[in-house]
Amino acid sequence: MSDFITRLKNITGLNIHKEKLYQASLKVDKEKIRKTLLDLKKEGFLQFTTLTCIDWIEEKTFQLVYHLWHREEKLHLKVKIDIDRDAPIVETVSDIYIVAQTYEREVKEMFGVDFKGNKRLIPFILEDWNEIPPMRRDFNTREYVKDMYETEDRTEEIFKPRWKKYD
Amino acid sequence: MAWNDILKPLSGWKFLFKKPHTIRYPKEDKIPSERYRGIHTNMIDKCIGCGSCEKICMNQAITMKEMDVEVKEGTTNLRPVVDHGRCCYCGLCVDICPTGSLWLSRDYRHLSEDIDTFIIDPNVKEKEREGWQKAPEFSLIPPERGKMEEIPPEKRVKSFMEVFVGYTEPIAKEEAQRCLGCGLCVDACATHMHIPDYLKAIREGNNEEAVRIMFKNNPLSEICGTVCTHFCENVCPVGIIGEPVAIQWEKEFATRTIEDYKKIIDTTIKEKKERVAVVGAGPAGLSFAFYLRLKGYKIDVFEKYEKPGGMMLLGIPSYRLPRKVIEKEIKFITSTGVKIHTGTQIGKKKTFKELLKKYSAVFVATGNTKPYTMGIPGEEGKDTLQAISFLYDVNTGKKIDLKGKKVLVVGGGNVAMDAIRTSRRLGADVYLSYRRREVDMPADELERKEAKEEGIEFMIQTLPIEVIREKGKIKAVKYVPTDMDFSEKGKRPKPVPRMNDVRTLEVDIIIEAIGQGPDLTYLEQEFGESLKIEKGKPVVDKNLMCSIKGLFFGGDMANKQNDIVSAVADGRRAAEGVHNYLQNK
Amino acid sequence: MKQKTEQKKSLNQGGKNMTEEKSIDFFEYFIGPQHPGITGNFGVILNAVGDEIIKAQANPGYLHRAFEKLMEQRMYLQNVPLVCRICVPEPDVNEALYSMAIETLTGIEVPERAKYIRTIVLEMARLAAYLFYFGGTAATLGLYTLPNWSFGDRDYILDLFEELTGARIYHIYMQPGGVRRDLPKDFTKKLYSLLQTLKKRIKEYDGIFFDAALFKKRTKGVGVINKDMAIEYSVTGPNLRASGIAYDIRKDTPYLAYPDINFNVITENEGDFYSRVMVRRREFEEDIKILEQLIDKLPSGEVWNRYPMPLNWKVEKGDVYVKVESTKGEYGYYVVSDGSEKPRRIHVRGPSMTHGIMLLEKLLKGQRIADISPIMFSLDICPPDIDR
Amino acid sequence: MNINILYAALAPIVAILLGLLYIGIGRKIIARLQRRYGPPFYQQYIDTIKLLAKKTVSSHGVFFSLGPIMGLAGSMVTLLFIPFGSAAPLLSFHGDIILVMYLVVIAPLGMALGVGEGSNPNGSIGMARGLTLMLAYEVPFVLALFSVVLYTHTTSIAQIVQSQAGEWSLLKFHGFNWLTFALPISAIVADICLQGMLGEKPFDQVIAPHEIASGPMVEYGGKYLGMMVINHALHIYIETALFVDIFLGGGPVWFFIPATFSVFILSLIINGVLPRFRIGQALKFYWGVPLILAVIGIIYTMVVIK
Repeated sequence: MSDFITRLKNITGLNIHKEKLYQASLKVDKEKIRKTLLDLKKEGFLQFTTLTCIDWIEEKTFQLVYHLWHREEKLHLKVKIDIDRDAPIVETVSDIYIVAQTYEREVKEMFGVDFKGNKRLIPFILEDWNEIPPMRRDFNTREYVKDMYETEDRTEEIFKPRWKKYD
Repeated sequence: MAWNDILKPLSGWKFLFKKPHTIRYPKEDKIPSERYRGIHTNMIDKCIGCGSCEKICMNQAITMKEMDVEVKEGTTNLRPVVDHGRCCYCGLCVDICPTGSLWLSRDYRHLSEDIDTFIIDPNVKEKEREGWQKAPEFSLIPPERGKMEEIPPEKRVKSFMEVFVGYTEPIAKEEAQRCLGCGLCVDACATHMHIPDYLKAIREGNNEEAVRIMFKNNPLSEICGTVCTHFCENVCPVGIIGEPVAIQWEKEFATRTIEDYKKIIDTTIKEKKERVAVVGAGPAGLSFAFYLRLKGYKIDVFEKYEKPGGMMLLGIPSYRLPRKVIEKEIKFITSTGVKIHTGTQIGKKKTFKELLKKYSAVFVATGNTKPYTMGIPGEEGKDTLQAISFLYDVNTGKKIDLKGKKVLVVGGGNVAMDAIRTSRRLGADVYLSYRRREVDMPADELERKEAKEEGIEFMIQTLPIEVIREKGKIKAVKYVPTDMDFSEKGKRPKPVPRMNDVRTLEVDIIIEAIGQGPDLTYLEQEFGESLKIEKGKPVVDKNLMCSIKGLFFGGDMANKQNDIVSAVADGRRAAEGVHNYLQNK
Repeated sequence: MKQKTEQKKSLNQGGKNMTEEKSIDFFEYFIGPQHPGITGNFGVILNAVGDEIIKAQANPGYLHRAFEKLMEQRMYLQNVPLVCRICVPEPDVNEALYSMAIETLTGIEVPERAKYIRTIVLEMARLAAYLFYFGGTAATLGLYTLPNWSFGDRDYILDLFEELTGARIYHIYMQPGGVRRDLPKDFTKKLYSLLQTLKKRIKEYDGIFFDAALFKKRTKGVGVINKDMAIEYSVTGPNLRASGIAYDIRKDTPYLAYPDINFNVITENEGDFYSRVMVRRREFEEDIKILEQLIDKLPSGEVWNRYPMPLNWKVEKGDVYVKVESTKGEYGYYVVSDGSEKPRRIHVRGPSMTHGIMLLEKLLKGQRIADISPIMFSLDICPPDIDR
Repeated sequence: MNINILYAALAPIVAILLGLLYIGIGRKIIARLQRRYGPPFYQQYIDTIKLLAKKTVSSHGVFFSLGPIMGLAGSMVTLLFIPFGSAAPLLSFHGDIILVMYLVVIAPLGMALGVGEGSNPNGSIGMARGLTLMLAYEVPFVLALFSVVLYTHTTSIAQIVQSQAGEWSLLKFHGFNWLTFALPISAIVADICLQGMLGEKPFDQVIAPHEIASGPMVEYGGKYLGMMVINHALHIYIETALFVDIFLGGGPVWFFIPATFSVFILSLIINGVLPRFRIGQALKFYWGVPLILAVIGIIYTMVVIK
């Protein structure tokens, strides 16, 4: 696996870090994602495993992680890009990996990240959704549930220190 | 397509007369397995109401509700009530429950049209059809506390250096993780220090915040971290399954990381005109002075001895409480503007009445200075020492040589422990006589263990009856073994001496450490009948004010616990009391 | 969510929508979310001309429970009872994956015995899931005898699960560091005798279903996924093996006790409905062999390595992707920790996300209405893990 | 009072009770095959009474409501032509076998009318399948009947029954007069067609729960569903009775009920262990082997008569 990573580094010129288990990670610029994935597909990363979005709200970025799998070399590669949280637009990879279409649909819906060029960014799971995309960190589920279903939220009560009476 | 394949499916009909594998409920019933996770059951008497189940429950299915139960020490009247509409039957509450009172039964059926009946108060006293139960080896709370480095006994008996080195940061953080955050310790602590809060600060690496939280309730935190009766650890629910959280050592760790408290604790003071006098610069007096000073009053502390610190300084040997710790704390307290007049004994040159005239209020915390004696024949003499005066002599630097001498210490409290270990350090062979069993000893378990390690012989269940003297010097002690009488329930067992089995032990010196009481002679002389005294202690109200207006009592002389932390608590309470009194005057 | 259901219903009542704009007259046909031919709450919107489908559109979202969001708000241990609910027929892979991810992040070692016990649980779950699959597939073809048999046999596995873990479906048995309890008395004996029974039972299934002429007639050549298509659509698991590609995570990147176990990777060549069923049917026997080996090799010792008190447990900063071979394909968890008491992000990669949306839509095109449910079932789509 | 009116009133009730009983016992037997205990044999009565007692919430128009009634009426009329064992039917004349073939179709057609009004695609598909299936099994079935008519030289069901009659008693069995023995090939064809008529697997495409969610029944509820269940029970009785009358006829009344039940059980045995055909496959199947067999049956009959 390590040999393959060095070879891959030489061919593509990408800075790949080997990590635990069968994984390696790679950070590229937002603009280069299409080129990188095209290169990697040529190198034999045929399986598009999944696409994850992580909301780093403190740093005002969304991190997109493209998970690719090389069947022969047994390498799971995480390609990470950072995009601006306020203008989340990135180019689609659904023409490179056809299944990415579904994952992009999901990320668009859950995080509001726009994928330029994806032909099918229609609503996926949610419908008639008027709030901010729900998987963003600033979407407060407890508030939403309170308004929607009039249930009580006891989190504060549970973790309220009982010894406040001694203050 | 073979003919065989067309006809083969008919082979299924051979099951026509075989026994089906379904069950005809309710004619037949299936008993769930022994580990089945069914409906909650709680042994309400065993439950201590710590609320860990409520915290671990991911669905908020468990609510702690106040119930009509007997509240013993270290328990609350809260008991879990389970909403089975929300429960997911994961059993995490069972696995975290420190007492093992909560378990899941094998029952799983509950049918009702009323939603409220699904909220079940699991109140069961007898076990029946137990399902998922707590297995001690799979308890979610780590049972062992973080280990602390310790100087070996052979080395430590030779000097008065501190026995414990203290926690290092990683261990302290790990240890602080074991806290359940139940707050039972806060109830138990005399000063109600917010223990879970500062443990949280410690595990987050924020020691300054931790110390700030401590000083809200206890200005002698470092001293309490070093020597304390730690009622908090005694009630800690983690102690039921293993060793309790090392709250005292955590406190010691956090305070020792701070060089100067002045830098981190906000001590800006709005000055007030009133002046308040404090008699006795012990823990009670110092904490009183600190908190009242923070409220803006001008404080004068009068101390009989040359150095402030009271019993902490004079009674506790330096291998347990290093002197620099006391100096650090007192330096911080005086830096707020508290004035300490050392070498000024009230009652002799100045009287209490004078103080009352000069000051708006007077707080008296002179402690227990009058030792009790055994009252046995041959007791009086120069070589029968009182533990407090003995320790006082040692701690003030008086040279006492006990090398090669045989010392008998009588008693089982912490003072006795100090006496035996100090004598041991001075080179004596030490025996300890205690009339009850070892488990009944008021002294710390840790101290007992260390004393044994240091080579001190424990004579458990023995009672000295006579001191044999030769030419005025002690030669031997006659003593008898005792039996325990458990007839009085709820109280400590009574020792019954076996008078026909008299034994003798050759000793050179006897040190009595059987307790002490307050010395109220000066007060009685001055105030006479107007000062109410019961059982040798002045009667005080909830503000700690006695029957004379403006005169407050606190510390060992007014409470029953006779330890530092209660004294500190008294000081804080009295400060509140004095403040209230002066505001409403 | 409620609104959505109502809306869908009203559309459904509208029924035959002859659209006038289009040149071809087709009618819109809704399958699901409440439909006996569907594996759970999942819908497919079909445009059909007569009996032939010209366009299919997967319509998930009826079972969206926002687990990924919920997990961000719970402490690490509190997620253990939550993750198993992601996929109902095979919940244990979720527990195993979540535990493995946390172990990889924190570096907690798993005792050897716990690894074996976990593998036993996973393989038992695989048998149970396959029995579920056989029954479901037979039912979509109209044979209701097999589901009754196989669900009954599955119950014997569930009985053992109950004995081992205290629950029948949501076991909540694995936790970071190992498993929650040791094996009960005589468990391996009982398991062994059950395996012998199952070996006989699968032969009886053969007679009524797998060898039956009508079954072959219905399934051969239906819903073909050829090799190229399988790779293009990132198909994993038994569906990929049915297309002739020998790929099994248990063999390629072995986890838990699999490195010590000998087993064959089963493949079929056609890639059609029949191959997909038969791959699983043959794997069923292979799994029985794996379980027998596991029982033989089971070491003794501890079953759990302690982690810090769960209420105050902070996991080191980092991210990790772990995966296992489930009956449905590659199941993966991507856990991102920011060093606090709660996970930053847990992404669940269910195999149904790839199989259930684009692949299904592609396969359904041109099929008959009668073949919709069988094709869906043959792919072993588990809608709960699409929605999460 | 005319005895005929009594007959007309009693026949449907007996037929419905018998049909429901057959379904109930059939469920029990299938349950045993599937390694279950199954519901009690009288479950079907309870269900039917419950359904009839229910309010019908939704309706999609007049024909929607009329459909089940038409179906039920058609079945009841058919019943008047079916002999109950050797007992003669209420109405009997030459050519009634042809009339029955028409009347049997009324029920599905009535249903088609109602279901079509309901405009649920599942129902429509189910009905379309039903009519296609009818097309499939009618052809060989009519050919099989044709050979019977050829053989017995009569088009009256009562006379066909009479032609098989012999001396019957508890001790003596004279079943050798059955047309089954005279025309075995036609009997087999008719039984295969009966499987389709009864809608048992592999020919249950009409209701196919996993494909079209119970097809025609999908929109109906309450009383209408109850009527459909009754209609189904009547159908089971009529079709098994028709088969028994034609191929196993001539026996006394006490023999008739076990005979019809046996025919029903025979179809259940196949139903229990087979999946279903796709509708196209079913059509191909019926127009394949059974059709050829039916033709062979006719040729055989012609040979036998000569």
